[in-house]
Amino acid sequence: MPEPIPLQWAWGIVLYWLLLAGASLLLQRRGHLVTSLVMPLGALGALAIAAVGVAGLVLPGGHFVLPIGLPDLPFHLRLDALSGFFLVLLGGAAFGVTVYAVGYFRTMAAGPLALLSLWYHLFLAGMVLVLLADDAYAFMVAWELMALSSYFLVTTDHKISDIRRAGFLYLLIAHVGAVSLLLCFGVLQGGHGAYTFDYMRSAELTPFWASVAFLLALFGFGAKAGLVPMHVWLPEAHPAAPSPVSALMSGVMLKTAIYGLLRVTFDLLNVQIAWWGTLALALGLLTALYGVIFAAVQSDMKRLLAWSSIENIGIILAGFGLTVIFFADGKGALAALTMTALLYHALNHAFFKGLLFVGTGSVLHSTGVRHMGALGGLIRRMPWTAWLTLVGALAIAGMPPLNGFVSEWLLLQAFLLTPGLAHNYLNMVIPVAAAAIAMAAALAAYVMVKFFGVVFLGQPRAENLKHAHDAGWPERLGMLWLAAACVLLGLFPAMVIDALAPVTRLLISQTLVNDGNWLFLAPVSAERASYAPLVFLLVVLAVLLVTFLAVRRVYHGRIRRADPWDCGYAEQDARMQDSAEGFGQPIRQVFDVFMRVEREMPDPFDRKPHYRGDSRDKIWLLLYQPIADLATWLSAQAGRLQHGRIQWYLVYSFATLIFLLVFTR
Amino acid sequence: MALSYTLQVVNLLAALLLLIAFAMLSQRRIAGLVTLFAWQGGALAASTAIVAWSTGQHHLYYSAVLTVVLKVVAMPWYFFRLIKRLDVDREVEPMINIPTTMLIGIVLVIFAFNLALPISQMAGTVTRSTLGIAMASVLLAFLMMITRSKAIPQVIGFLAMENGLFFAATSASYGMPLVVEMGVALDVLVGVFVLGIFFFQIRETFDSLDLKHMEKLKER
Amino acid sequence: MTTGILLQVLQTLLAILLAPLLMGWVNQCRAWLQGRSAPPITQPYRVIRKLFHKDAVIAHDASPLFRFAPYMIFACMALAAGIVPTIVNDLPFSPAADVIALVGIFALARVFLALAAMDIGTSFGTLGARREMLISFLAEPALLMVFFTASLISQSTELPVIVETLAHKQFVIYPSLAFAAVAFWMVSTAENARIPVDNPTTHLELTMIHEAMILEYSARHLALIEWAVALKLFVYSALGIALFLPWGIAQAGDLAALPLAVLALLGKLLAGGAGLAFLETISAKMRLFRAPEFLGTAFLLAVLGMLTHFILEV
Amino acid sequence: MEIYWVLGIPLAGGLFLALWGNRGNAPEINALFSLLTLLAAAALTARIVAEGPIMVGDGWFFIDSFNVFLVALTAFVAFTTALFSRPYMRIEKEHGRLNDQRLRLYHASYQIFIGAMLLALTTNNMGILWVSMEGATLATVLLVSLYRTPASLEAAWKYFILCGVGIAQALFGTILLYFAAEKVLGAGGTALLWTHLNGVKEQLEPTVLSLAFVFLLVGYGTKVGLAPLHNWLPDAHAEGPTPISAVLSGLLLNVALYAVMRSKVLVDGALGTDLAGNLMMGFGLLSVVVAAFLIKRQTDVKRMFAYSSIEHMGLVTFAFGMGGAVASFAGLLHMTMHSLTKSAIFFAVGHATQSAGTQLMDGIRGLIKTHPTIGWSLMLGTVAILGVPPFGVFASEFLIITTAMHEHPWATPFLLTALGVAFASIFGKVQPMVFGETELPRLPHQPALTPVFVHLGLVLMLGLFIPPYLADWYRQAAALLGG
Repeated sequence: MPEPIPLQWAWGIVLYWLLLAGASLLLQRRGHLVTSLVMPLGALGALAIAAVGVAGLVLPGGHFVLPIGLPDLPFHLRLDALSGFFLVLLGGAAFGVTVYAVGYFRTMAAGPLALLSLWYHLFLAGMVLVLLADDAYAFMVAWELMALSSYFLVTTDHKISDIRRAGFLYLLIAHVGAVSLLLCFGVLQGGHGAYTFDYMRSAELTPFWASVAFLLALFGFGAKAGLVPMHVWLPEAHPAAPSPVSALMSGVMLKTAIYGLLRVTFDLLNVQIAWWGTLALALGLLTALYGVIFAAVQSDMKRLLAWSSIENIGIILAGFGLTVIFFADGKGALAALTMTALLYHALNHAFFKGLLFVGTGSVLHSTGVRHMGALGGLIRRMPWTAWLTLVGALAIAGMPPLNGFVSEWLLLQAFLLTPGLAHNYLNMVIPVAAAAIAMAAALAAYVMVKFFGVVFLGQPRAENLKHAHDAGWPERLGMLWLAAACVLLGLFPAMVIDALAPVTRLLISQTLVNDGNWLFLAPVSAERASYAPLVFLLVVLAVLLVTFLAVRRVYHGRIRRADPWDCGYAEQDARMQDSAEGFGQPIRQVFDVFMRVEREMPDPFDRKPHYRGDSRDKIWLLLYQPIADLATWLSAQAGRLQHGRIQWYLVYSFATLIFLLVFTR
Repeated sequence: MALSYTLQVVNLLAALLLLIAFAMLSQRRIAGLVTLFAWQGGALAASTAIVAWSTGQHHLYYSAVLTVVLKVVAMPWYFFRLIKRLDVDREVEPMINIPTTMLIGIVLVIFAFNLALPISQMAGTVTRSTLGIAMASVLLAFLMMITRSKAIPQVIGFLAMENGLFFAATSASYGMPLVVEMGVALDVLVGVFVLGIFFFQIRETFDSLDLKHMEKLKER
Repeated sequence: MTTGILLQVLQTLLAILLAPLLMGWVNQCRAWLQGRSAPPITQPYRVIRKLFHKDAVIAHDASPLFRFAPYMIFACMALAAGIVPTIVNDLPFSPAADVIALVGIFALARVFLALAAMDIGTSFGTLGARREMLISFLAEPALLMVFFTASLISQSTELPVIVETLAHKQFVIYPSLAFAAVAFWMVSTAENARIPVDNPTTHLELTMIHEAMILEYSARHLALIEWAVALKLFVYSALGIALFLPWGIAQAGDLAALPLAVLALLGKLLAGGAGLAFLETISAKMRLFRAPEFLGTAFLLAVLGMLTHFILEV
Repeated sequence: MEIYWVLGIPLAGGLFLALWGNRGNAPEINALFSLLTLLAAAALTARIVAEGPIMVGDGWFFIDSFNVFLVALTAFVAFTTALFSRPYMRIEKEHGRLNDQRLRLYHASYQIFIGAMLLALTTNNMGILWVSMEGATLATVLLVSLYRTPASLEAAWKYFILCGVGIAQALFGTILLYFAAEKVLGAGGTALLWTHLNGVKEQLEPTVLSLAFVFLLVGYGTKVGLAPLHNWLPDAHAEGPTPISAVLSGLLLNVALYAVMRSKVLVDGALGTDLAGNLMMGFGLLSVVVAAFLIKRQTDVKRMFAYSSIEHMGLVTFAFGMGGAVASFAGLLHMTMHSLTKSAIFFAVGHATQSAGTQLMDGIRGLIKTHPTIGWSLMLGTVAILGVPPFGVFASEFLIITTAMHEHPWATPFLLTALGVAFASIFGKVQPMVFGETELPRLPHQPALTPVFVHLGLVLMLGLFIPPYLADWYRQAAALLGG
């Protein structure tokens, strides 16, 4: 077999990153070298990985075996279209983020910086290995390496107890998920104890065991992806991490879970059952709505973004559910459409969420504030950050002609094409699902207006914002890269979809036919639906230009600056703007049932009144608290065994002896 | 026919062993316990010797001698000294009251006999029927360890269990290989000395040998 | 093709020019119904012209976003007007954006308006923005569902195709469209800041939504926004027409039908305007937190429409 | 012959150190003897790897790949522990917790203990096996009570009595074994030789052996620390000096389990049913679950890791109980990994407790700040023992859990729960010890963390790459265990 070149490159880059990790460990004393040398090199690696991914999409995938791993189970690596696609996603997002990180971490102390760079590169390497692994052991090792390194990244600032708690919660849920993945692989290998994916592909599972495997996978990967109700760690952990890391975790790491789900469901399992899809769809929609509702009531900007990540994962998962439904129902074309949509959305989310997180990073860096109540008006102090973030915000809010709109458009198209499914109840479910998706999208717009408006617009809510400084050049470059990706992905959907074709062909042996051309995107037929963002954009620009010139002509263009009018109210000041809580208040009012609101009411005689309304989700109380209590109770019961009296211990062993003697006769 | 006489003697001794075991269960005074223990050792040694004589298993003589030296002479003497030195010889109420203990004991004996029945059938030794008794005395010693709340009685129970084991070895298969018997004896000896050191340590730390003081380590 | 482009431009311009007239007509009708003496139907034109001649007054620290927004909003509305078939049915531009994109365009305009409102950082601006987004997050999906019902019937999300199916295929009664129509009316009142959701004529802090957002605007910016508002009303009416009474819209290619189409359009607009005015007059403005319920109802009706389609018409 | 060296050196060392007393260089001598033992063990291992199983001293000693790997492991951990105990015991003495004659006792019995374990591993005679197990117990009893605190005395007492009683059951089991054997092999010494028994195991009387196995399992299981016979273990680990805790949970438990396995092989042969396997699976599962829930309520760090030892021993027992090539392989691997990791953890914990002056976890905070090396080794050790890759513990857990999933799916929920609870408890308690703010003082001596890093390095390596000869070695051993 000829050695697959791209795969070797990928492995080479992994080693290269490991090397960088080791190097940064040696640079404990020289912080500036880490930022000025190691991280840029790491960024190049990311770019190279993206290139490898492209190669994996176009070239025939290859695989080879490394001499490490278990004796009977060396590491198998494999590069196919699916992993190729996710490599592109990883590389593309990671490049921008790492470039950004070069500037972001410049001011960090040398020792922690070295450790951070160590874990950072291990994290990247781990994620790449997850995508390349072709046997259960390699996959699990990479998976946990990813989790562990990201845990250490999250707890970079471990002096703060909340961050420690967040990290703990994160690693715990990640580990439980990992164990269930382990069980899933145990099922998948179906008897003949071989753990390479090749064997699993060939293993014949009964529907029952297949379902068990799927459920275990859904649980395991869902725990990593932040699927409701396993999402509790996400809004804690993502904000806790340094912003570039949050960007990677939200943008890329969550997608590895999607990758795993696709890999297991469509590649390793050789039977797909419709109700899996229904389940996934339901969970996805729940997650989407839940996430966006809570995003709307957050007042910590990174937490808000974390919740919005949950929402996007929900949308992706809904797409996944539809794919399974259609595929199990033999509607290949539709399955291709939805799968394209979900992959597209995953790609988009990697970029705009990365962009938004690093944007908040810059704000955090120059103001030191995460709470939106103490921000505002930054568009004047830090225009670069503001405008680039605006691109991200519009994109994630699903505004044409940016990329967020395309994927949602595709998904909605899928809903419209559904009639005539085998199961009648599905035909009933689909419209409701469509409605839910639409509502989530609309709420996302709400969230983003709140986010951008409160942080960047209006009056500065605190004094220290007066001397906030804009991001430095590496940051700007990083953000530019991500923003450019958002725009381009939005403008050339037809090309992206062609690039996605190999993935869908690999998984469901069907590709999405584009009835249009490179300019027009027409998923099924031009008659049904079509969308041409480029034309769209050009026309908008044209109209803008015309209007502008026209106005210029008819209008003399004198402008007078004055105080804001505000219905003639004189003592207008920054404290009178909506705070983050205020902006979220209508949503809180509407969706009160889901939330547990902690309020701090101001005292009427307070000169500088302060109001705080913190909305937490009830799932913690409803689901996790009981579990914890149960565990405590059980351990209390177990504690009774150990009550210190030796006679009782003797009684135990005596009883055991007698019992066994009776039992064995 | 001589063999049957010896056999009867052996069985008699076995019965004596069991009797002593019960006596130990009901004995309240520590000194009394030690005496009983010595008697048990004696019975054990005697039966071993007789079996050795009757079956010509000469290595059994050694173990008989060993038993006499260790369990009839050395240890009782040692224990008496301990009791004097630590002066702990007074009535001790066991955790469970005596009659109940007795009842449990009876049940155990029946259980042990049932357990030993199938095995002793296939035993090739003349003394097979005593295997049940051996097992019973082991279990009774165990029961005694459970019911006693003082250090020394517990240890005596432990040694009584050792006696039961020896008896089992003798009755089931004319004893273990000599090396093993030696080793076991050595262990028992060392164990007792270690215990001796222990008693003093415990005594000087808790100024009593009552196990009630030693229930601090627990889950709270 | 050239004729197509010509018609496209023509129709768009027509929409842009006619829009204030519709607004004027509605105001007139309302005045009549309320027994007031009506302003002339051309009043909106005058207002816009007046505004264009004033000096712009802008708050000190207004960001570029603030000044850019009005153009953006106007452009979006113009674009929307370009998509919706009013008199002719073949629009070379419409394949570039289907109904879903249309919703996207409205959303884009709305987001820019809200952001601009928050830019100055006045209490009213943020208040208006918040309320606007609250209204929209229910109105937008409802609108989408309305479109979905139509596109499920016509198996397409292309407006021309929908109109084609509804107007020129054989006549069928679609119960689902009844639900959709009601929902559409509710949504459009909300989206166009009309009674009962909002009152375009008041500046009362407690109730205003749309007006609160544009308080800081003046002169040309305000003019553009007002025009955009009128345009929006026009587009919505055109949409309603296209979806629920599309008869008369000229089929692709036959120019002969054009004059008739224009007449039909005018007739429908007059009727529609009057109807809107009537409904506004008989209904009262509702409390702000009734609005979500109102729109929630609209949303549910739209979904019901889809369901009925699946139950009765598949 | 290496074997005599392997057994002779520690015993000689014990005697020598007993006489030599605690001169200034006693710790070094202790380490030196351990090193010699290690060398001898290495030589023995090399020979076995070269020549395969050998029988020495007309059948009194039998070394095959199963026990030689345990011999190597034991000698290795014994050596590293001796290295660790050098500075540790010095610091203890400076803190005035120990005096010279106690240190003499410590060093002497340390060697004796190692010797006893090696004897237990290498002997071919089930009786001698019993004797040396008891010997190992006796050697450590006084070490557990080395500090003479009430708690340590209590712990030692429980250790002695419970293990003594347990081991007595084992003796009864051995007697029954002999009883069954001498009908086949005839009376005399050879009837207890494992090789001979193994040769004729099919002919051994089933009823007797099943009975014998019960006694043996209860007996040796007490020393393995299987629930519900485990009660002595946490006390002994928590109260004894840390090096002893390290070797107790790192080595003694292995040796006890080794004894159980030797008997299991015979019983399986005789019965032909998987009674023994089922019993072991039951005990293993029970231990895993009970230990996991007990871990949750610990406040004392050494006690917590003691319970974690119970949990892992339960896991190994479960694996061996499942039987089969993969599971046995995994069990052996897990034994190794657990010994290395757990002893490493105890080293780190030892220094942590010394610097904090308490074993209570609330008193130990922010190690990373004052002692980065201790902090990181504790953190990494914990992560490793919790079965997070790429550390080797995960390799074995991977095999065990996946095998369990398709052979005994009913067991997996318990495993899942237990692992989850254990993870939550241990990690949740260790994290604040390592991270966060602190005001702990620095240690007077430089802590000896080389052993820790050597161990963790090995564990890491074995997680990613198991050398072929080692793998073969495990495979042969697994085959011996009826894989």
